[in-house]
Amino acid sequence: MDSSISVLLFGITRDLTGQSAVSVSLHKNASVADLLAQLHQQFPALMNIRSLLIAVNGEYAETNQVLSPTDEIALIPPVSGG
Amino acid sequence: MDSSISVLLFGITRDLTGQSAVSVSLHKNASVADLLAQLHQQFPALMNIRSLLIAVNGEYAETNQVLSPTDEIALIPPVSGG
Amino acid sequence: MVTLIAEPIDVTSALNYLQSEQAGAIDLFLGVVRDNTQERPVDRLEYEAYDRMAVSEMQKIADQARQQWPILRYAIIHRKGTLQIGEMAVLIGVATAHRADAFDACRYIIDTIKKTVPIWKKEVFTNGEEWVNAHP
Amino acid sequence: MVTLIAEPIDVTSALNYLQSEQAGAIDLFLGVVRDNTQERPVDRLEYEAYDRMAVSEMQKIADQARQQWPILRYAIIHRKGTLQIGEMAVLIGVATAHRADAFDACRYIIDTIKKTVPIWKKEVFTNGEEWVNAHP
Repeated sequence: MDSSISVLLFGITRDLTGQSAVSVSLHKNASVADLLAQLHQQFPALMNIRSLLIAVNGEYAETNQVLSPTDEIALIPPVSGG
Repeated sequence: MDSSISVLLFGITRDLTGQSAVSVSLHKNASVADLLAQLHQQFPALMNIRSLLIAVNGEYAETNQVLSPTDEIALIPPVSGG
Repeated sequence: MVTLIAEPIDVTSALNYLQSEQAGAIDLFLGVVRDNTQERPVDRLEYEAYDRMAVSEMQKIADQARQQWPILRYAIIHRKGTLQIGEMAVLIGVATAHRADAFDACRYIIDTIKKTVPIWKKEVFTNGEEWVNAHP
Repeated sequence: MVTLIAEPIDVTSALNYLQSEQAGAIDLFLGVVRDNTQERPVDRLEYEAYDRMAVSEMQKIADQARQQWPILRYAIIHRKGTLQIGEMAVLIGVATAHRADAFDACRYIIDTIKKTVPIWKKEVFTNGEEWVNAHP
């Protein structure tokens, strides 16, 4: 059973998609890797970005971490603060 | 023919001698090394200082530099600025 | 002290905060908006942050620094929003008893911030704009 | 800019002086009077300088630093006279395009000042006084 998960977007990914959050459809027990694959399929322009990480509830997540629909999920393009 | 040369004192050397300048009698063409020897003889308490350098006209001098009575000469104990 | 603010950075307040009777050395690093990047004239910078995570990642870096050096006080202040040339984007301040620790910790903090904190900078040129560091 | 002054150091003025449109990084080091040295309580510090030579030696160090790093602006300000705990004895500020140069040059300048500039510091304790670094 698929569930819809919301992903916060920042910086170049927000500009590329024109949205500050996108909804992604994922199967139950989907991992961070599954989410990234789905995002790349939905938004091919993301391929041009040097690296993409996922944060879950404000922490960088490993690719094998399983997502829950109640998590706060964010897509993190290469940072450039400072 | 001896000439008298004035030496500026700072920090611990000023405290040890109680003077901000001392007069030292030196033979003609005396060097920095001669001056240091004379100062040590005149003020044995200088032996307790970790190191002593001589500045001539505002520049650190080598021990073989020859002194002139018109030079501005200063005794430089270990610095501790900053 | 870790903050992410929209207003200009107040260096004097930060410095007052950093001072303590045990502090013998304070190193203050300021990151400022330059007027050019690889010779291309920059008009302004726009900083965007994932606020909650930016603050928690900066706090992690501060905590790591405190484990490595005997830090008496620290200040990490990052701007967000639009910055003009000459404005300060970031202030890192570290107060320690001895100077080597202040330099080392300050440098560690700014170097690590640039690697891990979710803040993004867009350079707005007179002829276009670009998210810094985003492309290969 | 190199100065030896009897009045308190004005950090804000120094910072204004250091800023330029090309500067991306400013490192500011402040040496502050601590309340203890090897656990012995310090009441105040007295700084004495051989003024003309102190200024020329500080200028030499600045010139050496400018040969080694691409420095846009620098400020070297040293206090003399009596300083209370918490007061700034020295400010070193270096502005560069990139941060590594600012850190390296600033550290070089303060490290070298401590070795070569004819300024002497007397620590006045509650129970005595001592010229720092004078004895073996």
